[in-house]
Amino acid sequence: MNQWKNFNKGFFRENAVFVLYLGLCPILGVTTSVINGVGMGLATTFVLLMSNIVVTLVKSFIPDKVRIPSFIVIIASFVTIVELLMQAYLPSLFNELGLFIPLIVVNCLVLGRAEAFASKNTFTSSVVDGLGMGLGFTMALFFLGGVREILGSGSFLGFKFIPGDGILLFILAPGAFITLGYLIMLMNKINKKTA
Amino acid sequence: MGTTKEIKHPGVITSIDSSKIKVNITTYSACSSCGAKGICSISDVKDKMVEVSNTGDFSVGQEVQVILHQTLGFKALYLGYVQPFIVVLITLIITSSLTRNEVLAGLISLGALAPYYLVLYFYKEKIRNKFTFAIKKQEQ
Amino acid sequence: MNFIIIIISAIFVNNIVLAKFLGICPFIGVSNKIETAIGMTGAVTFVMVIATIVTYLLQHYILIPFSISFMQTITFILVIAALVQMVEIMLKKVSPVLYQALGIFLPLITTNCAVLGVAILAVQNDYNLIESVVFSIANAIGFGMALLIFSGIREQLELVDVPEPMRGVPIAFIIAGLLAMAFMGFTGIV
Amino acid sequence: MAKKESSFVNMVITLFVITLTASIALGFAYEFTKAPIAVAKHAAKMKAINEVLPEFNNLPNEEIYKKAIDNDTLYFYPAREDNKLVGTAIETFTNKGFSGNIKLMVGILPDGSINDIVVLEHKETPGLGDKMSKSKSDFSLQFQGINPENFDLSVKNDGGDVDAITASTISSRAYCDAVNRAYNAYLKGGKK
Amino acid sequence: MNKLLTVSPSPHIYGKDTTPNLMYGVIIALIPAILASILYFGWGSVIVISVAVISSVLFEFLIQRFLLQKKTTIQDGSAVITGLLLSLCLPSNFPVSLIILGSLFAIGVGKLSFGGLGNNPFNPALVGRVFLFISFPAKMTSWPEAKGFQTQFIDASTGATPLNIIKEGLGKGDSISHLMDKIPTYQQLFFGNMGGSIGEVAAVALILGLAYLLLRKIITWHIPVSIILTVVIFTGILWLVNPAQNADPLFHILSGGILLGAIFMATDYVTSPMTSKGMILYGICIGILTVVIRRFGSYPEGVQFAILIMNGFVPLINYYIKPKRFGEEVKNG
Amino acid sequence: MSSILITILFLSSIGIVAAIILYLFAQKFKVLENPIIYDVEDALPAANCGGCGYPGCRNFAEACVNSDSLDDLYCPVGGQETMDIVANLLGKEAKQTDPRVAVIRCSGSFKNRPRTNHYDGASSCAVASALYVGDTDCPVGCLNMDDCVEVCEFEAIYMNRKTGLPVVIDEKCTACGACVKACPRDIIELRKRNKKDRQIFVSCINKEKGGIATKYCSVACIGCTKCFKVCEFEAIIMGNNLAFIDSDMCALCRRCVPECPTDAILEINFQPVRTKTDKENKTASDKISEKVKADIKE
Amino acid sequence: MRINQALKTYKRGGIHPAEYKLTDKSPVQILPLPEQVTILLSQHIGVPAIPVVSKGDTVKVGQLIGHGKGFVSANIHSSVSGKVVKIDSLPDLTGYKKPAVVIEVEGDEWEENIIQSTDLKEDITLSEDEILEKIRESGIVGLGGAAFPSHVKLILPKNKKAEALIINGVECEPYLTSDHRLMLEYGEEMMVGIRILMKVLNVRKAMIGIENNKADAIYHLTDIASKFPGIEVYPLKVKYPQGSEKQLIKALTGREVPSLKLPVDVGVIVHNVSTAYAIYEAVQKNKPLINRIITVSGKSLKKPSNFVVRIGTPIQFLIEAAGGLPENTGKVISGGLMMGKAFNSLDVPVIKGMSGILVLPEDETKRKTIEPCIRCSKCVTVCPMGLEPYLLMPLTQDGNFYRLEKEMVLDCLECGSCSYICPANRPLLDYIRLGKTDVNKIIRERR
Ligand SMILES: Cc1cc2nc3c(=O)[nH]c(=O)nc-3n(C[C@H](O)[C@H](O)[C@H](O)COP(=O)(O)O)c2cc1C
Ligand SMILES: Cc1cc2nc3c(=O)[nH]c(=O)nc-3n(C[C@H](O)[C@H](O)[C@H](O)COP(=O)(O)O)c2cc1C
Ligand SMILES: Cc1cc2nc3c(=O)[nH]c(=O)nc-3n(C[C@H](O)[C@H](O)[C@H](O)COP(=O)(O)O)c2cc1C
Ligand SMILES: Cc1cc2nc3c(=O)[nH]c(=O)nc-3n(C[C@H](O)[C@H](O)[C@H](O)CO)c2cc1C
Ligand code: SF4
Ligand code: SF4
Ligand code: SF4
Ligand code: SF4
Ligand code: FES
Repeated sequence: MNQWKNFNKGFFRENAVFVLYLGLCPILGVTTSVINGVGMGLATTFVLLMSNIVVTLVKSFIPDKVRIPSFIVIIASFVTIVELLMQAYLPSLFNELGLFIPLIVVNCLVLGRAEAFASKNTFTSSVVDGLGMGLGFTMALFFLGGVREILGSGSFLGFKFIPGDGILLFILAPGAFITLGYLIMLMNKINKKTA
Repeated sequence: MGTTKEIKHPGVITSIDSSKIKVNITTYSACSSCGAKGICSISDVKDKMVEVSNTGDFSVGQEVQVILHQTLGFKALYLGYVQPFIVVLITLIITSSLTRNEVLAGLISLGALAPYYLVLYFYKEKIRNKFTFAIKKQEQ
Repeated sequence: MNFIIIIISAIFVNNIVLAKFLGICPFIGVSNKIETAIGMTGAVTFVMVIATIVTYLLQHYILIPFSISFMQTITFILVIAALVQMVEIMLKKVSPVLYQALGIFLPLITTNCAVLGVAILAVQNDYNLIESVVFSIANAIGFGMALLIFSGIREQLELVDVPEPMRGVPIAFIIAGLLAMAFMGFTGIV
Repeated sequence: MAKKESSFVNMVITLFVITLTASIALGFAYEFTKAPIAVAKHAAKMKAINEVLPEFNNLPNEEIYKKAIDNDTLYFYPAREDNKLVGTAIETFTNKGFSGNIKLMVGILPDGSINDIVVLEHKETPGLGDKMSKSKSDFSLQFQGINPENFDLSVKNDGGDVDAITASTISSRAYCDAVNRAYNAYLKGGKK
Repeated sequence: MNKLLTVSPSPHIYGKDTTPNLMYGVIIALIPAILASILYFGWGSVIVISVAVISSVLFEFLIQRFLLQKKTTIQDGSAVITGLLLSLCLPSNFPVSLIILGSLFAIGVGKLSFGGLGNNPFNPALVGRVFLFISFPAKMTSWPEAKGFQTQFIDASTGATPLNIIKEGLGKGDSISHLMDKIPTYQQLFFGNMGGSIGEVAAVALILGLAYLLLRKIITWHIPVSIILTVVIFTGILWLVNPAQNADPLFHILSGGILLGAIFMATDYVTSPMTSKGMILYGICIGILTVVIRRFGSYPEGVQFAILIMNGFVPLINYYIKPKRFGEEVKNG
Repeated sequence: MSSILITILFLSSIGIVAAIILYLFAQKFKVLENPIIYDVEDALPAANCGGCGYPGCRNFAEACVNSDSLDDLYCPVGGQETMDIVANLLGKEAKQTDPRVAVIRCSGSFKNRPRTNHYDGASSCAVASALYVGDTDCPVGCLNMDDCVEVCEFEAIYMNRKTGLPVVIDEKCTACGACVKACPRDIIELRKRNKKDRQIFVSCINKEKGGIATKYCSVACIGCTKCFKVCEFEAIIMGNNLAFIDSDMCALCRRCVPECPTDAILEINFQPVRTKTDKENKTASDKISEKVKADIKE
Repeated sequence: MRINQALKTYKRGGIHPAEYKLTDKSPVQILPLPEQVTILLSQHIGVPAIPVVSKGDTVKVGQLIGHGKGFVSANIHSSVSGKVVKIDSLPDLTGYKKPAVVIEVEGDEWEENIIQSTDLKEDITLSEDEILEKIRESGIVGLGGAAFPSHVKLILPKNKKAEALIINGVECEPYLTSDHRLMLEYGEEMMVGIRILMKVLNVRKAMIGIENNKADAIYHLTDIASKFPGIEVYPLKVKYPQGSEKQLIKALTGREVPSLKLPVDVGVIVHNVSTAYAIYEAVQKNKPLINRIITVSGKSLKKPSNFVVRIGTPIQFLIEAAGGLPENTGKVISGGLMMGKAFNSLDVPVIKGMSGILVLPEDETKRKTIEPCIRCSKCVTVCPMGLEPYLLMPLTQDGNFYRLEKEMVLDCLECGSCSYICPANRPLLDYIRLGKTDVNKIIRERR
């Protein structure tokens, strides 16, 4: 298996957000700025990667019937670890992301990858897959956060380059939906062209 | 196909005996195009069997449409979710105002589900008679 | 009065979908039929209420007393998942026909992040048991209302000619955005 | 991939082992982060107390006391320099904000004058109401050093002495309300 | 016979109404309001209106032509209405760049994303207006006073709208009777001599427009009348119950955007229900929501939100409320 | 340390309880879905076009898995190749089905059929056909209002605006049959696909007697039986003043083509051999096939 | 001259197109015989008649040439005397070919039993059954447009009883005046026809509904009605499609015929004035339906007139009689502007159901470009049946037949009010008609 292809699949071709429409809640909820978006993306990537690793390691010991509960426990443990670490060392980011950190548990992306990929593939592929998917997710959050931050507060990564307040709507809830709508449209167009 | 008064579902006949036909409901065709298929449910046990009374001329493995009236769908929803919800809610309100003890109230109200389902169990036959599915051959 | 505030807040002001961004996947993905939207609301209400009661008890009588609230995430998700399954088993056992009818009627996406989210929010808001229950009902109604409006608009759009690249998910998000914008009018009502 | 047979025993055992491992891992993670979290939790508040009060060398959040005044409970953080009270930081709030509650930390000196105020929490509109934060405008500077005894803590529109934020009278009024609440509480026995 | 006959299914004649006709009818009905706004706000109003109209039409043209690559439909007049109505609910000192941004949002997001005229579920002008209102609240809430051409528009002193005065006053605990002294008289309210968006101030001009629309049968009475009646009844009840806290119905009708909204915006064909029963329900809900937002919400004005929210419900109204079918009424003769 | 102990105790007990519940649950219900359905589904083209007679690819996959033989099952979009893969997956035999392609059996282009009136109604073949004969006097010919074009999900038909006849792009056509259903005049036929997409057929379905038919269309089949007589493969069937060439029998010998006095027989994708007739139709039909080629290259 | 009393009408929907009653003052002229007539064997709703003559036969005026077999069918009679030259399939006004008998006209020889005198014969001597048989034999079909065999309507289902007869003199379509002239010129005969119908149906009451723009007819008929007990004339407000029987019943009796039900279900039977006249002639004079009054009109026509025309006369012949086809003709229509069918060729014969021929100039007939629906709800407001045309059209295009059926598409009268009013020029009715056909098809399949 060509690992690059594998990576690219998760990162771009089957991008969780733009193509599969998975894990939409955090995507909308935390992207008021690039930092928040990327923070969330990396947190998710970490959980995705770690759970993929653990799942491919233990997959052969787990009976079929308790597969999914076991995966949930594994994922939830990593989520809790991320939660605790963030609380301890990045408290302000943790406050911003709020509810959405525990919700990584129910992000279909994570469980979906564990179930559909890691439980069937080799260690390396699973790592690559987890990285690809996770970074693809992070990229989506980065773009959405970027657009919203630029339009909404006239700054990028906290650096303000347009004086004044920006277009408030874009950091509020409606802006999240609208921006994501247009981003998906763009992505559709790009995908169609390259396909 | 827009709105109809009937809900239709494709299914496959898995067994037939003198009076009953068992049909295995196939998952939504909308799901089949979804990228997350097969992983969207917490459990991987897909139990979607329907029993229909045997009205003749069907064979095992045949593709059929299982038909349910929309009103029955809502009725099922009512019995399966809305009514127990009301039972829980009422027990909760009563017990918590009587006992002023949250643990007790919470546990009792959840426990109220048990008698509810027991009652439902006694009405099993009645329900069975009410909820009738029909099957029809696949339109070609 | 407190209850009214909780209800209005959860349905209109802080609508779970339009303002809190929870349960977006079913919101965008579930069939765009009006009837299904109504059905979903009924099922979600039940599941949310049951989940809220259990998680409330867990949080206040186990996690907090033993000071292991950091276990919230993992226990909540496990308990909710198990609970939903148990109800289904029970239903199936009690009346197989009923269960079958439901299976045909609804795509049972009853465990989504909205359920977990509401359970956690109820805890975060320091509600007592009754308040938590009211909160979860109101959120379910808010979810249902958003879903209903949404399915209506999408059903209407099916009859017109939406530009090709916007069709499907992108236009759904635009609608959600404009709806969220309209709902901002309720700011400050509670 | 060969799937493992599901039998009662192995199901229970697997799940048990997994939860066991998970809980051990979590337990340790918790122990490990316990202290930093506790620090982080109070950091914001400590920072605010530091900002609104003059130098002190006690640990105000360990001497915290609360006072219920007119049904509202406010938290008081007394600050002492060598056991001498140099000021009290009061965590106060208002629900008259433009959208939702506003929480402030008000630092009051023993003579009853206001030392400084910082905003802890608010949901006001960015670009309007949020100008009450120190980082966004000079609105809060006008409170520094005044004594409410001879300064009417209400906006000029309402006949008071406070210059409201342009286009955000409501937020300004709410701000005053919160400060007033703190001050009243301070007078009515919060002063220790 | 050398020429070919034309064949088509029946009917073989058509009424005179065409889409552009109706749209231009609405524009004509808006003329009194436009004139009134120019009278009261002078150049500011002229600039706001022309910028909004031109940019709306231009965006419609550019997007249809270059992004959608479709036939352009600017000649049907709907983009002009969108621009006009957007401008009529802006303050006269609103920055030009933001007006252009608002038009872009109204036309681009509110209308053409859905495919243009007839497809949009939300009223584009209101989408634009609410977008601006939420994005630039400070600029959207500084109202130059109505001073006509005498004052320079750039430096017009800003004053609050009557609704603002009430909302604020109540917020700090004043009573209505006390506040009534601060707001314009009913006569001023009626003729529009007060602060506010350029198009909403002159009740009389809007009522003239309504008369024209009704006479030409461009709209029916159902929506405007049900909105206005609901507001009167609802505020009337509040007022009777507690006159110290609630302004009287006449004040509510004449101040703010209720008339503009009820006559021109709630009636937008595309985003309102199809049956008269539906229209009345829609109107009643708009009325109630408006008062709820005005009285209990943070914003002094609620019509724009009320209409947009109800726009969302319109497909449901159309789905559940059907015209009375012929034959439903079982015999009575 | 005690919190670690509690954690362990608590979580482990949840784990055990969950396992027990799941066990009971699993006991009650068995997996009914045959996982191979997924594999079959993956092999299908996912067009969900219904050409196979099932509502979607998924249902077709199930039908394949659940039926004893694949004889009655055929995915026109994926073609024989796909069926072979499916058969392979399931360990069943796939019936060898000839691939098919749609052809338009009408040559009544603008030049060949004089227009007798002008239609000004809704642009839909179905509407016009229900209303009247159409803008020529031919009661069975193409109405050129694109019903078939609109219904094709594969963009395999386009309307040649110069001739007023739809053209099938052979390479794109999957023989799903949607156009056949859509055409109110039953002009479109699914015929066996030949090498290089060659095709010989009578491009007319008019059953009027010759004299009447040629009055409104110069390329109508007049039922003269000349082609019938010359065919050595018994591929031509006569009936109701109309010749029909059975695509399963036709050997593509081209013998019948020059026989037809009205040029009603079309040959598609052959090298042009005949230039002797200068009738518009002949050249038109060649042009059509060349035009198709040009279009595909674009 | 208009009548100023409280006018009855129906409430829901309706439009008021310009009236253009150019010929309401032109007395009916008898058109000379053409050289050849083409009599279609299917001029009515139902099973086509079976020819009972063969090529070469000579026939007389009024001789049976097509036998209507089956419950819903009607006899066809020769309208001229002469020789049968052809029995073949010939295009009707849709252009599709239908069986027809072509007769070359020779003289004007009538069947002996037909009373040709124009004297009024008032007393009704035949019994109910005899009358019914007479009507059936004479091939009378509804002349109001639908051409439904009249005797079928008169045979009531066993458990139903008619309480009133309604006579439809509304003629709400623009241009048409044939009924109007008939009421003025043959009022008494028509009244006798109504009495005959009342006798067959065993009802005491007959109501003639006439729109207010035909005041002279209202006065005239009110005058003579006093001589005919039980018959009353009701002036109606001018509104299209008041002539549709459901709307007329509503206007006159306040009753609504339920969806998919017949007028008998509310105890009424509706007949057109011309039908009543044709029944008079059939019963009292033994004259089968061989001619009718047709309005030939149009603004550009030289001599718009009302003609009595033999069935089977070529349209071309009528147009010549009215001054010839004007240069700028775009459309020629059979029937009214709202419901009529356009001719694709003028080589088509007159049939029983044809009440008018309208010649329209090119510029008036062009349809305008279709624009997107602006959801103005005008079509909903205007639909007399309370349907939602704006919805029915895309549902048809989508092929969503279940929803179409639920939205009651089958109730559509095909009155065209919706297409008329639509500001976006949408061909609503074109598609709704298709939708009706499709829904009927699935309903039939369901059985
Ligand atoms: C979107 C929006 C947000 C607003 N946010 C605030 C706010 O955060 N704080 C506030 O006091 N007023 C807010 N307002 C209210 C207006 O600015 C209001 O006109 C103002 O409070 C009264 O004007 P004044 O302060 O100039 O007297 C907002 C208004 C809008 C439209
Ligand atoms: C299939 C069919 C059956 C009918 N059966 C009866 C009937 O049994 N009795 C009756 O009085 N009219 C019957 N009618 C006549 C209709 O009620 C109606 O009078 C006729 O179609 C002409 O009306 P219109 O021109 O308003 O459409 C029937 C019509 C149709 C099309
Ligand atoms: C839209 C519409 C308009 C009609 N207008 C007339 C009319 O103006 N005059 C008339 O006699 N019949 C009219 N009819 C036909 C009547 O409904 C009905 O068929 C006729 O009066 C029955 O009488 P008959 O069977 O004698 O023709 C109309 C039908 C429809 C559907
Ligand atoms: C009575 C009437 C009211 C209208 N009101 C509005 C309006 O409030 N906002 C707007 O953008 N367009 C309005 N239009 C124009 C047009 O309908 C609108 O641009 C469509 O919503 C675009 O699809 C109106 C048109 C009419 C006929
Ligand atoms: S041309 Fe016809 S048969 Fe071929 S793919 Fe298109 S619709 Fe299907
Ligand atoms: S082939 Fe049939 S469907 Fe296609 S354009 Fe011709 S008539 Fe219409
Ligand atoms: S044609 Fe049909 S849908 Fe249109 S107005 Fe008439 S009855 Fe209504
Ligand atoms: S009249 Fe035309 S534009 Fe108006 S709603 Fe009906 S179809 Fe749409
Ligand atoms: S429902 Fe929230 S992430 Fe999917």
